[in-house]
Parts: sequence; structure tokens; C-alpha cells
Amino acid sequence: MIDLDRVSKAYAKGQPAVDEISLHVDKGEFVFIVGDSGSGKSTLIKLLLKELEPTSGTITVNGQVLNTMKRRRIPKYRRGVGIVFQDFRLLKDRNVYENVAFAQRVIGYPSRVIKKRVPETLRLVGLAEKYKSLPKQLSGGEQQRVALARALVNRPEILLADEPTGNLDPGNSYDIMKLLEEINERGTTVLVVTHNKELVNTFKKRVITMRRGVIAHDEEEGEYIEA
Amino acid sequence: MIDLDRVSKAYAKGQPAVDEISLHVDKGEFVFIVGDSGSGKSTLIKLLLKELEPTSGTITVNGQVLNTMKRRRIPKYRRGVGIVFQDFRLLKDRNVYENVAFAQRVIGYPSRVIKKRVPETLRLVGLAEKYKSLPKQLSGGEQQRVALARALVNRPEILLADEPTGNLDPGNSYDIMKLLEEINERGTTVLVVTHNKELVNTFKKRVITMRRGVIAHDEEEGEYIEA
Amino acid sequence: MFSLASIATMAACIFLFGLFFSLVWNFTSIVKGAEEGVGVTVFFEADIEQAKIDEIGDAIKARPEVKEVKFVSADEAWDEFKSDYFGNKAEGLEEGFKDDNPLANSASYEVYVNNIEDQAGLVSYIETLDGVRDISKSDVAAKTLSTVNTLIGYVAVAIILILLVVSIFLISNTVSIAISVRKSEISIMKLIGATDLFVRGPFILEGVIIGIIGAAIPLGGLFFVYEKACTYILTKFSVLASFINPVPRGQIFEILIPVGLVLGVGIGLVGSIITVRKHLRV
Amino acid sequence: MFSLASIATMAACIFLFGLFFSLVWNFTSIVKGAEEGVGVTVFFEADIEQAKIDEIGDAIKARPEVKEVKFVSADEAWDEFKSDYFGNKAEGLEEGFKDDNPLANSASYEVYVNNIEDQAGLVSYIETLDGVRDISKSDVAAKTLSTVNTLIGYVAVAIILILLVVSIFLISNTVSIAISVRKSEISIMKLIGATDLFVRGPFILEGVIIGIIGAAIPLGGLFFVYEKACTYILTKFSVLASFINPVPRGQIFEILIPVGLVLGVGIGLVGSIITVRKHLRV
Ligand SMILES: Nc1ncnc2c1ncn2[C@@H]1O[C@H](COP(=O)(O)OP(=O)(O)OP(=O)(O)O)[C@@H](O)[C@H]1O
Ligand SMILES: Nc1ncnc2c1ncn2[C@@H]1O[C@H](COP(=O)(O)OP(=O)(O)OP(=O)(O)O)[C@@H](O)[C@H]1O
Ligand SMILES: [Mg+2]
Ligand SMILES: [Mg+2]
Repeated sequence: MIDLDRVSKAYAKGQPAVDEISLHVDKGEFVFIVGDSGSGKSTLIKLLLKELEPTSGTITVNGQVLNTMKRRRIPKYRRGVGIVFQDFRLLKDRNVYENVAFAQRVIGYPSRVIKKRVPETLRLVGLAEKYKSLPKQLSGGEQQRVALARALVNRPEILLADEPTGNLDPGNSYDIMKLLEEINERGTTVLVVTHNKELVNTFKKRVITMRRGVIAHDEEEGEYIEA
Repeated sequence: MIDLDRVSKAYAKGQPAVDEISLHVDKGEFVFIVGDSGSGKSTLIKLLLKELEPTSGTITVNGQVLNTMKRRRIPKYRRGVGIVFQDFRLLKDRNVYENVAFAQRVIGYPSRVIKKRVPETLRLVGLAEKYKSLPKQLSGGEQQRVALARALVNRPEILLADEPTGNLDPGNSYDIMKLLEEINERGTTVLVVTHNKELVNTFKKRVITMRRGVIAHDEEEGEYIEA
Repeated sequence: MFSLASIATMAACIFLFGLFFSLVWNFTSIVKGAEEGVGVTVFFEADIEQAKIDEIGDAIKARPEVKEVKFVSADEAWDEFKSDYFGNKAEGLEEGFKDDNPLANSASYEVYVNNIEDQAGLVSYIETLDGVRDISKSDVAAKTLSTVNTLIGYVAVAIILILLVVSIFLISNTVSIAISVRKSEISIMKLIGATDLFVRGPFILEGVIIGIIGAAIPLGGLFFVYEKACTYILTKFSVLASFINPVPRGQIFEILIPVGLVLGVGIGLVGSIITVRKHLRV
Repeated sequence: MFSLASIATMAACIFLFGLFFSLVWNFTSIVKGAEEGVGVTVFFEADIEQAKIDEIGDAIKARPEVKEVKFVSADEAWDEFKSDYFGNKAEGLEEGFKDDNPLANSASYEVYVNNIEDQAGLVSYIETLDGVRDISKSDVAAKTLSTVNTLIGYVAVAIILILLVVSIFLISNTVSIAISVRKSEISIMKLIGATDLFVRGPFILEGVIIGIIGAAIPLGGLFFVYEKACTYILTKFSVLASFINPVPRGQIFEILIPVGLVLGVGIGLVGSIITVRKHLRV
């Protein structure tokens, strides 16, 4: 499903943010990515979305080599990837409903489907009542859940979630992680970047630990390993 | 030090975000504020900074009634308060150094002091090397630490930190919380909003638990209580 | 907010454009009018017969470049001269001539051409006609007017062009700010999997709407003000009524409205396409 | 990026303003020149003595509104008439008069006033003088010119005002977009404890700098182009050289430069003060 071959990404001269990482994730896997602040987790996620280009190395997703992908094929690729950004990136001038619906409109779903799927997904993340609010009228945790709903609404093949519970209370965090697990069980490949030690240790999934741009540990049914 | 008398804040008709809260915090206290997503924690912090006006009730800080404070006295008041916003709010077009230095320039510190204090504070949060980066060149956790450095650099009387470790790994989070404790021990009154159950339980401070705008629990040396 | 600013800028620029367009057109038409008042005078040989004079007149009238031919008898010539030269205070002078018209021999045709540039050619032609003694033409007046005409043409084109360039510059400037404010929105859309087309669509529509509204407002305003302004000037400055003849509203707006709309929509469209494209590379 | 846009807008507007300011001024000066060419002609009673004529001349010259007095003898009058009326093809006509000048009695003074509006008063005065038979003045010409002058004055003021208003509108529009982009920056500053003054300071400075740069560029450009344009027009349209006399560069820019700079800085300043104030309420 996801293959990285000696991938590096350097923003500037010096120590690269991602340093010759090789990695394989199978279809249907659930992977936690953990690591210190600044160890390159978000950079990795951005590489997988083709938001960033690697400095060197090859990234292959679903048999498609991202490095050489034609510009006009990128949108199609991204539609198959659900993404939760660390900084949410909601559309400021649209309300919750429209933010989530946007992901569906992009693909061209008929409004009949949108009208059903969007409220459904909002209910899933516990925001059914806030559908009319603008992002700035939401609490931090609520914004984060909108971002999650947007990533889930299309039932993507791959879900990349960068710190999806950073602004959520433990109860909410657990529910969300449970939700991701369910989605994973239905076939979606899930990569979750998180700092939540408790959750990582509870869910017993594959854990990739990053340190200064390299993979320090990679364990099935792993535990959160501190630096 | 901080006194709230039946303070409410309603953004719109219906359920207020903060609902008739009365609260007293002594000078030099260290308080955790916990609660579900959307329970009104950030609203409370914003009320204390006078970013928001309460719908009803009286807020008194340091003997000054915020409700009736004259517009031109607000800047002076805010300078005595260090604040970490949940969404960081860094100045996008200034680098890390300037973002932190800004809090000192506002007060009119001589540049001699600024040149000493800013690098010192950046070292404290582990960002000494990144002083030249713009916010968008930082990882989520790094941005959060810049926000913290800005709040600390003036050694404020009161520190309000809204989710200061949400984007940090456990190790970093612990260090930061330890730092806040130290600062508290030097006399600063500290209010920390957090979802980090482990930290709350480790540090054994006063814990205020909010639920739907009201204070559900308020315990000295408390524990994180889930809904 | 930002669309509003774009519309306002668009409206202001097209207003200026329309204003100067009308002004310049009227001005050119005034000069054109003055130009047409400059003719040549054709004198005949002494003791020529009236039949011969008529023949010459017909020959001149047959030329395509001729607009008007006017016969001036010797008496008319003298009367005209007196009033031209002495105003209406010529009584004292008249005594000196009484029945002795000094211009007795000076019956003539006054010939006016459609286009001052054709005058020289016409003169050479008339000179070949039998019975023509002499042709007087005001070389200086003709040449001056023709030059003024060219100069005004140049200045008019220059002004219109400058206004056009400045307008385009200003509008695309505003549109580009307005869109760059949405830069992050555009990049979010693209990262969610929107195609360029999908992102661009609403912006292009917006550009067109901005163009239409931004053009319609000033054009409508000018349309209603134009006649009022003309009437006002003609009544307030009634002395000028004889030689200022405003270009009819229909004639100006027949051109100004389509040009204005095309300009507005075109700039709105091109402005948004170009600026969106800049932010699409995500 | 946004300051750049503000500077560009400012520059474009002040450029237009300066352009029309120079154009209008030159135009007014041409009309003024034409106006000064319209004089009155004073005829004397029959068989008047030269001494008396000189006396009248002195009396006229003594009037403050008089710009120039020119004596025209009878012979000169006839020569001038012939060339005025028949161009340089008057030989045939001359035969009819030979030594018999039809204007024998028509020596005159041509009197030019500084200001066409004073002409009527001067005429009434001259009429009271002893030995003056008649005064001819071209009422129509004087009145027309005076009206054209007023009209052009009106139009000029209207154009300059419209340009001014549009410029101010456009610039404050741009400045306000540019600053509203920084709305969140301003609110962050205020929440950190910055006073209004502290926040406003840099924006005001920026406004002033935008004003200075945005005014200096077009003013500098116009300054260098102005003389070139004048020379170009005068050589290219040399026929006009006699009655187009460009206003000297120094005279125009003595006023245009301070006005432009004050405008630029003023708008930049007021624009940023007003728009920052809107965002300061945090
Ligand atoms: N646009 C950029 N330009 C330059 N350097 C960058 C940029 N983005 C990230 N970096 C640097 O690259 C390194 C890795 O950043 P990244 O965002 O991948 O970290 P992370 O593992 O997601 O950290 P966190 O847990 O704090 O979010 C950091 O040191 C950061 O400062
Ligand atoms: N500007 C606003 N307009 C309207 N409603 C708002 C606004 N800001 C917050 N709210 C609502 O008020 C409630 C409390 O928000 P607040 O930000 O205080 O929550 P919080 O406790 O900080 O939550 P979190 O842990 O998710 O950050 C939420 O339901 C939120 O939707
Ligand atoms: Mg990150
Ligand atoms: Mg909050």
C-alpha cells in the first residue's frame, strides 16, 4: 500500500527533517507514528499527501509513484486519502457542514448523498448540533473533530491523521481512536501521528518511533517509547 | 488574586459557554483546569484576559475589576498576564526571536535586557537554535513552545496557559509542566488548561473540572476526573 | 469585503474611462465642426456669364469630397466684409464707398469639404476649371486646424490608453490582493483533492460578476448624467450653443456600454484567472 | 506584498492626477493666450490731428487694465484687410482700388486688455474721450472666449476634483485591504498588551512611506517626461508653435510636487490611521 524507499526531505541545508526513511505499510494496517516534537512526523505525512516533494528517495502509494505523478493526476490521488492536519486547516468562511461537504463536492457526489453522509459523519465525531457554526465559533477540540469528519466523510482508502486528539479530553480521544480503529477494520489503512502515550499503549498497534528524522523503532503491537 | 462572581458568557442565545461561575484563586496558586471539549475552558481564559466581556457577573484580578476597566488601562493590565493561546497566535511575519522579543518591546524594555532575556527564555523551552525561523517553518510543538516562551519572557504575575502541551510529546510535556511549576514557585499564579490526564495526576495540584460551562469539581491536590 | 473593494475599484476606473471617453469624443466633434467651417473661395474671371458660373458650380458640386457649395454675390460679399471687419459700427465707413462697391468684381463660390485634408487636392482641381480667376484659401487656418485635429487625436488616444492601462493595472492589483487573501483557502481546497478547475470556478464566476457590476454602476451613472450635463452646459453657457453641439447620448453609449462591459468582464476574468493560477501550485 | 500594492495604486492615481493637472493648466493657458489676442479698435473723428491721436493713446495707455496699445495707420489697415480677407491672392482686386485706399479715414488704435472681463468697462471709458468717433469690438468673440474660459475652468475643476475623489477612494480602498489583512496580527499585538499607539506606530510610518514613494515615483516620471512631451509636440506640430506656449515646467511642478506629496502622505496617513483604528478594538 505505502512504500518509502530511502526518502529524505531537507527544508534547508543541514540536518534533514526526514532522513533516508524506508518504510512499508500494508493495506489495512493501523500504524501509530510517535516521536519527539520536531522529529519529522508531520513532514512524513505531508510527503505522503504530496504536499511536499522529497529531496531524494521514492514514495509509492497504491502502486503509484508519487515523485513522478502528473500534476493533473494529483487531485484524484488526494481524494483517496483522508487527511487530518495538525493545524486543522478548515475553510474559514464556511460553516461546519460546508467544510465537511466540501470534501464530497470535490469528488462530485450527488447532493442526495452529501445530505445523508455529512450529518452522519458529524454525528460520528459528536458535532451534530454545531453544523451551522463557523470554525472561529468552535472550541479547539470541536475544530479538530470537524477536520476529522472531513477526512472520514469520503470513506478513504488511506487515512492520515496528524495529532487528531491533541486538543481533546481523554474521553473524546478514546472515542475518536476507537472510531479510527473501526474504520480501519472496514479496510482503511490508517496512519496516526500522536503524542498520546496512554492511547498508544491501550490500542496495541504497530508503533513507529521517529527520532531526528529517522525511524528509531518499528514494532508490531508496540508501546510508546520515550526518547 | 483572581475572583469571579457569578460570571456568565453566552456567545448566542441558549446554553452559555460559561454559566454563572464563581471562583477564587489565591496569589501564587497553581491550578489545572480540565474538562470536556467545548466545556468552556478557553472561554474562561479569554474572559480573564479581557479578550471577551462577560455577559453577566464580575471579574476581579489583582484588585482591579475587569468589567469596568478603562480602555486605555487594558494594555497595562495584559502586560502583567502571560498568555499561551490554544491556537498559538504567533505573528506570522516575524521570526521566533522577534515573536518573543515583541512581548518585551511592548513594555518598553531596553534592548540590552531583551538581548539577554529572549535567548534565555528560548533555551528554557528548548528552542535556542530555531530563533531565526518563521512560525510556518516550525513543527506544531515548536510553535507551541514559542507561544510559551512569549508568555514567560516578562516573568508575569499571572500565567494563563490554554493547552500548552497539546502538541508536545510526553517528555517535552513533562519538562514544560515542570518549568511552569518552577515559575509558580517563584511567585507567579499559574492557570493551566489541559487534557493531559497523566500530567494532572502526576503534579497533584488544585484541579478545577468544568462541565458544560459550570464547575463540576474543584479539588486541592486533585485528580483528573473524566465525565 | 474584498470583492466589494474590487467592485469599487473597477467602478471607479470604468467611471473615469467613460468620463474621458465622452469628453474626448465631444471635444473631437467640436474641433471637427470648426474644421468644417473653413472653406475656400473661388473667384471668377471678369465679365463672366452667369451660365458659366453655374457650370463651374456644378463641376465643383460633382466632386465627392465637397460637402457644400455656396454662391456669394458681390453685394453679399461687401456686406459680409463690412460686418466681419468693422462689426456693426460700420456706418461711418460706408459713407466713403456709397454705391461704389469695392468688391464689385468679387462674386464667388464658398466651397466646404468634408475632410480638411482633401482641400488641397480640390483646389488643384478647381484651378484647372475654365473661368476661374483665382482661389483664395486660408492656408494657415486650414493647416492649423488640421494640426490641432491631429494633436487632439493623439492626446485623446494617449489619454484613453493611459487610463486604460492604469485601470487594468489598478483593477488587477485589487483583484490580486483580494485573491491572495484567499491563498490559504485555495491551498486547503487543493490538498483535499480539488482540481484546478473546481477551485478556479467560483473565482472566475466572481471575477465576471465583479466585472459586470463594476462596469454597470459607472456606465449607468454616466448614462443618466450625460444628457443632464449637456443640457446644463448649453443653458448655462448659451453663447456656446452655436458651436458646441454635443454628441448624442445614443451614439456615445452605443460604443461605451459594450466597451465598458467587455473591459470590466475581461479584466475581472483575466485578473482572477491569472491570480488564482499563481496560488494553484499546491 | 500588500504595501507594494498600495504604493502601486497610490502611484497610478497621483500619476493620473499630475497628468491632468498639467494638461488642464496648459489648456487654460492656451485659451488665456487666445483671449488676450482679442482687442478693440478705436477709430478717430475725421481730419483729427496727430497730436490729438497721441493724446488719446496716452489716456488709454494710462488705464491699468490695458495690456497693449498699437497704432494702425490707414495704409496698414488696408494692407492688413487685404491679406486677411483675400489671402495672398489679392492682386486682381487691388486693381479696382489702385491709389484709392477705401480705408483712408481708418487709422486706429488696437487696444488689448489683460483680462477679457475688463473690456466692457474700458470701452465705456474710451467712448467718453474727445476725438473718438467709434469703437469696434468683437462682442461675439469676446463673449465666446470669456464663456469658453469659464466653461474650461469649470470642466478643469470638475476633472481635477473627480480625479482627486476617485484617487482618495481607490487608495484608501487599497490601504484598507492591506491593513485588514493584518487584522489578526493587530489583535494579537493588542492581546499581548500593546497600546494602540504602539500598534499604530509602524502602520502610520508605513502609510507615510507608502505616500512618499507612491507620490515621488509618478511626480518624478512626469517631471522628466513633461519637457520632452512639450518639445515633441512643438516640433511635431510646428504650426501650433505660434499659439501654443507650454507652461514652463518649473511653474507647474512648483505647485504639483508639494500638492502631490501632501496628497500622497495625507492619504497614506489618514488611510492607515482610520483602518488601523477599526481593528484596534480588541
Ligand atoms: N517549512 C519549513 N521550513 C523549514 N523548516 C521546517 C519547515 N517545516 C518544518 N521544519 C522543521 O523540520 C523539522 C521537523 O518538522 P515536523 O513538522 O515534521 O515535526 P513533527 O515531528 O511534526 O513535530 P511536532 O510533534 O512538534 O508537530 C522541525 O525541526 C521543523 O523546525
Ligand atoms: N466565538 C464563538 N461564537 C460562538 N460560540 C462559541 C465561540 N467560541 C466558543 N464557542 C462555543 O462555546 C463553547 C465553549 O467553547 P470553549 O472554547 O470555551 O471550549 P473549551 O472548553 O476550550 O473546549 P476545547 O477543549 O475543545 O478547547 C463551545 O461549545 C463552543 O462551540
Ligand atoms: Mg507535527
Ligand atoms: Mg479550548
